[in-house]
Amino acid sequence: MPVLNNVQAVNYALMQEMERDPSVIVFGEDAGYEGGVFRATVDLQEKFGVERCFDTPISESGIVGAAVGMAINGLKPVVELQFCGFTYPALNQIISHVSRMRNRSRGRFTLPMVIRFPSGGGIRALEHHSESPEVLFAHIPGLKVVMPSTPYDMKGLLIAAIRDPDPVIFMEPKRIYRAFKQEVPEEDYVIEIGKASVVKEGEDLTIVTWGAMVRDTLKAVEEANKKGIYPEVIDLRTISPLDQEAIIQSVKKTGRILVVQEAVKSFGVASEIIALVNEKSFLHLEAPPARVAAPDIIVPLPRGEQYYMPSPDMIYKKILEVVNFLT
Amino acid sequence: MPVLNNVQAVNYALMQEMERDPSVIVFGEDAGYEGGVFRATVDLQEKFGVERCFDTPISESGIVGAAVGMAINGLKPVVELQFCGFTYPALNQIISHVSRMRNRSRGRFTLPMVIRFPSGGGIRALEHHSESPEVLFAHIPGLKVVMPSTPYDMKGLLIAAIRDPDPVIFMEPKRIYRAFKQEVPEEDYVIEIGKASVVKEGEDLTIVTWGAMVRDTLKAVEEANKKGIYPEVIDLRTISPLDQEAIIQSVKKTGRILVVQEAVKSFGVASEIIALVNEKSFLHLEAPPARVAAPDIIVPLPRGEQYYMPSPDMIYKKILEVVNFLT
Amino acid sequence: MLVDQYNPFEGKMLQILDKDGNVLDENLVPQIPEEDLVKLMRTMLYTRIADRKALMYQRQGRMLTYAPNEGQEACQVGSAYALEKKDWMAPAFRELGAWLQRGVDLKTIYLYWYGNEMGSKVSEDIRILPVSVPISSQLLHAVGLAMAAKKRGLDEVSIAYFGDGGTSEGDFHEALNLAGVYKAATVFFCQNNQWSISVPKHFQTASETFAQKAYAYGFKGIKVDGNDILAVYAATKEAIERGRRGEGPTLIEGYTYRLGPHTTSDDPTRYREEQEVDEWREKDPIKRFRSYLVGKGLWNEEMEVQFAQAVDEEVERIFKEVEQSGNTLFDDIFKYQYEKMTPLLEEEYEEYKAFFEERGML
Amino acid sequence: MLVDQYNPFEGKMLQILDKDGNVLDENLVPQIPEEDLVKLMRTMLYTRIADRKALMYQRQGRMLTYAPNEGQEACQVGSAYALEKKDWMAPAFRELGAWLQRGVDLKTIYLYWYGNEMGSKVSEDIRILPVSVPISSQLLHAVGLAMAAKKRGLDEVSIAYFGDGGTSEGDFHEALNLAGVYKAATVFFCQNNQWSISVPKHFQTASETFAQKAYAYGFKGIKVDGNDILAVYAATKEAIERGRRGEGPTLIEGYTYRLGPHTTSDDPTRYREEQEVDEWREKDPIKRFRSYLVGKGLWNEEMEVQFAQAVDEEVERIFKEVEQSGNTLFDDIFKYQYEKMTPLLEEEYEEYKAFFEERGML
Amino acid sequence: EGRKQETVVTEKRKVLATPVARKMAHDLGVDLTTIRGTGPGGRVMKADIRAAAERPQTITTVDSQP
Ligand SMILES: Cc1ncc(C[n+]2csc(CCOP(=O)(O)OP(=O)(O)O)c2C)c(N)n1
Ligand SMILES: Cc1ncc(C[n+]2csc(CCOP(=O)(O)OP(=O)(O)O)c2C)c(N)n1
Ligand SMILES: [Mg+2]
Ligand SMILES: [Mg+2]
Ligand SMILES: [Mg+2]
Repeated sequence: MPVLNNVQAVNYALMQEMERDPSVIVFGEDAGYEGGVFRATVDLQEKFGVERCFDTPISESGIVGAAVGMAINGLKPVVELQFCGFTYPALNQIISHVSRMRNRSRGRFTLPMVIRFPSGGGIRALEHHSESPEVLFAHIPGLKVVMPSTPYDMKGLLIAAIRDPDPVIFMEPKRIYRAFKQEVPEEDYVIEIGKASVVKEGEDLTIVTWGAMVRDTLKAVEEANKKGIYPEVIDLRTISPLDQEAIIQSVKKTGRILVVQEAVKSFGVASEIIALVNEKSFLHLEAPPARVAAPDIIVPLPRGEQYYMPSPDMIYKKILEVVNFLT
Repeated sequence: MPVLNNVQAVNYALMQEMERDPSVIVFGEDAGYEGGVFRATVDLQEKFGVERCFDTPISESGIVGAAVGMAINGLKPVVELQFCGFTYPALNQIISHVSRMRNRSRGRFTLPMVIRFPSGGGIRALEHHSESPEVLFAHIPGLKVVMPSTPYDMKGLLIAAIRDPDPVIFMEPKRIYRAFKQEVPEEDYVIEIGKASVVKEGEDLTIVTWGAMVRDTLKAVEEANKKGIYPEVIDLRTISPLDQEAIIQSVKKTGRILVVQEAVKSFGVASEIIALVNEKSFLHLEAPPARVAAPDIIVPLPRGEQYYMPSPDMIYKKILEVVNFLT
Repeated sequence: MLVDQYNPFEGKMLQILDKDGNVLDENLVPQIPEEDLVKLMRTMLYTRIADRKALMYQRQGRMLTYAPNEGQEACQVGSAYALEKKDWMAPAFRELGAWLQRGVDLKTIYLYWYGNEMGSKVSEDIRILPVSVPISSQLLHAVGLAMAAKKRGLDEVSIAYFGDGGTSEGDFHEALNLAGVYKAATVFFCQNNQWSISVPKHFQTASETFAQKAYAYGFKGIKVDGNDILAVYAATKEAIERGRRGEGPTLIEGYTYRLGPHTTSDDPTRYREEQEVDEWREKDPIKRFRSYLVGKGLWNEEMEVQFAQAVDEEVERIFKEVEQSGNTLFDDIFKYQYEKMTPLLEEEYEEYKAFFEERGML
Repeated sequence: MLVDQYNPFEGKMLQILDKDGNVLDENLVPQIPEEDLVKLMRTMLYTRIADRKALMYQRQGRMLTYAPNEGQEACQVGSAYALEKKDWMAPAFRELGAWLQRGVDLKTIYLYWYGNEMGSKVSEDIRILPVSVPISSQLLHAVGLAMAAKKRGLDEVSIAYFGDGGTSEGDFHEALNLAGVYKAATVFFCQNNQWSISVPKHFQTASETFAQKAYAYGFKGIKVDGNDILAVYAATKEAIERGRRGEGPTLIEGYTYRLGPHTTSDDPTRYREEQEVDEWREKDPIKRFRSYLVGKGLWNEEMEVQFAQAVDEEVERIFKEVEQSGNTLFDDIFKYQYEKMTPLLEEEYEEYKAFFEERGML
Repeated sequence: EGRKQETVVTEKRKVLATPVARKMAHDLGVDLTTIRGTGPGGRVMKADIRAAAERPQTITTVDSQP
């Protein structure tokens, strides 16, 4: 079995799906000849030719808008937007068309397309390269929003996203693109979109998190374990639709919940999870549902980023707070 | 005292501020000669000349981006985007620049500008004319988001927004532009941004809402009153920053909260309010915090809108549910 | 080629019929079978009648917002006539004539303006995208349609419609730029009807013409008299053929006029002179084509009266059907969000359904 | 006017010095005091040294991502020299030369690339906007700056910098279109350095030149040899004067080359031939200007050695200061979100402060 | 005349308790407003409720004033 890191898993999934399905095409800024600034699309052009993997002008709205037309006319575009912060010029196409074409046309025109981009901070990058905009997409009906955190999930979810008959926003936590490797099966497999994974079982509280924060959470959990505290950790994997069942079932067991997100705190994904828990498992709550998130400020440049990114230490502190809350 | 409806109050505020402060300028699509498709900017061009109130090309990113430059160079632009659904092409300028210029330049360049637009549904309009995108703005650090619901508040908050040294997203619930009139003082006055208003005192539960839903909520509350139930109703007026104090204080008194929003349910403003209440007044909660919102679907065209818009009847039903919980 | 002969930078505009329907240059008259000439006339008339009636129904409070297209029939019918069945159309929202020429039934179109979602569901065998309200966003879809065709080895061409105001949006630029780079077989049809709601065209751009904007993208543009259906057809036909031959995109500026209000919510007397409207009435595309056909002995008053009366009745009948169609089905507003409802959506669906059922609203 | 003489549609490019520094046409040589000629040389050299050192520091792991501008010194220094103090500059992110010519101290610039927020705080008396990373978004700010000046009765001009790739964005279009409509005194300076990261310029647009794109907006564009500082200056100067006289915007395409990598994260050998780089090295803007000055007796090797040595030391010293500047202050990341922290932010500030204080991190 | 019957008038008093505790009180038929919480800040703890449930109801709401 190949041992791959996250970005290699993306590449692997693309490679296999392009092989399997000639209607899959890949494009974006520097995504063709160069293989992407993170090398996620490397070798695809060489292997499948310039018609199926190609470079585009710097034109995010154009990339997404053209993909809409292509998806209608028989292709399955998997487009790369270069960074999370450069998805914004494409938001009009995404919100006004990508999410709506099926509904608008009463099912006649559907958009089997994927919009991929590296997301999140922690790579000491320039401004706009460290954004966590997942909630902006999650709020939009008609979209699905996915963010895997391991090479295994990356491959299985990307294949699922490409095969999904509906558009999928596929966010890749760039901080862990190369952070670790994992065995990834050669055969093609699919991880169901909308299913979270319990990455660690526990009794004392439920921690829900996703993307790069999964690893930081697990570090904090290790510390907690040393103190005899056993959190259950849920890696969302899909942000929209939320896996309600997984979350609620766990909270019913533990009575306590902490949501860890890299995005700024207010009006984020964590809030929705807490609202949901309130609606579905209120009477099981033994402590106030809590959040660890970035403060409500613009992501600082690298020399200030350490004050911004939620850290294992911060998560650990919050775990204690939630667990020690008396009822 | 003039008796004005909401859109007249907008016009009145603009008129007075332009009179008072020559650096205030107003522009947008059809906002000049014609006075805006809703007549919010009517008579301004005639009164203050074409340099201070003018039409623009159909170019939302351009409108907002140019306003950024103007604000840096000594003006106070108040721009109109024609409809909520046409704010999306401007999101890149709003998220990447409007919200950040002060921080990026460490306070050297500031943006005293206002982005106004009619928001929400219920006017039997075409697609994209009925959006409630407030959470997309509220999640962005560096922005303030305001949505008044009465002519009095409209004037006071718009004046406050124009005088605010920072950018304000000013959302006007178009459904109630002409729904009712109110006495509006002639003198100029300011309503503090970030302050909610308790529009109805009560003991039995707290209802938080904003924009056009305030009126529908009050209708439901009237019904509830007939049954001896007395909700406290908070009109947020400002969505970001949230008036935590007003909300928490009320929940501590009532022990119950219902949030009513016109936007789709998931990942919306209501979720944040519920998360906040959990963090700040958890032990006071006697019932699960609840939401009335639109379902997670694309706003239907007019002949389906009745199934989408939260109605007084739905709010009333939810009031009973919350009040009767475990008692 | 016309696109070379009529360089917009030289102030040229392609015109074949003058405003009285006289042929200006016989060499330019495109080859159209007589039968089709009559059909084009009928479609223009049908468009005009259905348009006026829609406006009337709206004034009677029976139709919702409607965007009239009186005056732009030649632009729409003439250009759409140049398409083959396999070609794609990406309209904006004022394209009644193009929809009808493309074969969409009026009931569907009326349903849309009646506020019923089924109005966006065009029958499977007609290649037309739904109405696109966000200005110029549909241009990119047209480019994508053509790019996909090329990649799949199909010789399908796409056409996108938009207005003079539409040229100001970033998406206009990105679409034309991409089409240029990838040599997409897309015809960009700009209906320059002189106004964007209340804003006159010279406030949209300082460019002398809209057609010349093509040259910023490495391809050609041509300005045509948009009230002359023969000119419109000739230019579009050439553009489509070039696209089909792999010669890339073309920008066509149809110089025309919106005789009615922007939409039924608009009062044009607030921003433009009656005199301007009168001048353009003189250049009416139907009047002009009628004279031409009458001159050729293909049309006469009797035919017109008879046809108009029949259409009148048909349109009335269709509209009554539309009125009886009632509301969008409750199920339908949930059903098309995704191929399969998400569990959350399913829950909401059940909750809302119960709510409305309880109240006898379903 | 140059802008008329050098019509980009006719394939013309303004060049005053050939690649060996010989004057091609004495009539074109702009009036620049000798003292200033030497200053320009010094600024270009200073730019080159500071640029190379930044790259070196980065390779040593002492600097973060850096976007080199070797090869583009003439475009930047020459155009910025044409500005007056009251004029505004809206840079992208590769404008080291322009920043220095404008009078920004190297320490500030280095701080930015060092990842310290204070690098965006330019001293109050220099009219330059912070680095703008989202491609072409800053063009609109430049237009707004000029529009505001006009409305306030000031004769300030603005200049915006962007790359060949920058012309593909919707914001490029909207900016040029607005500038045309409002006759904003904005100079759009496109540094066509042939590449957008790994994508060659002919994948950005099918347009023959970037300069000709101006004609889509009703104003003029000119292509200049971007490695010829005299040509760059002459064209920019004219554009600024025209802007100041109320004659509106100009688009300038500086035809140049990025000799280094896109940024320090980029490996250009993956996508371009060494030979291409070598050819462009021959056209080095500094080499060329040096020959010109040497020919005029204004510059010699000794001066250069001496100057370079002094700059070398100065830059080293400055960078050490930067290295000692440490992290962004904790307070500062909260302080500038709004004029006054919101109550919520205040709370978060206190919470985080306590957290980091507890851990000795403040 | 003489000693009044021992009664306590309960006003609608706000109680601090977690949802779990509230549920427990509900299930055990304990009126939370009658319990003095022993948790932080007067929070009514599950233990308090359990204790209250185990001891006989000494506190009742008043039906009529003497
Ligand atoms: C992105 C966007 N902005 C604004 C609008 C509102 N709007 C609808 S039609 C219109 C004018 C369009 O003018 P033009 O493109 O000339 O087309 P016409 O209406 O004349 O056919 C405007 C501004 C919109 N639909 N989409
Ligand atoms: C909106 C946006 N999309 C993508 C990027 C990523 N990006 C940074 S530089 C660059 C290439 C820019 O090329 P060009 O405009 O020619 O300028 P150059 O780098 O050559 O100076 C890209 C794609 C970005 N910064 N902003
Ligand atoms: Mg128009
Ligand atoms: Mg755009
Ligand atoms: Mg470049």
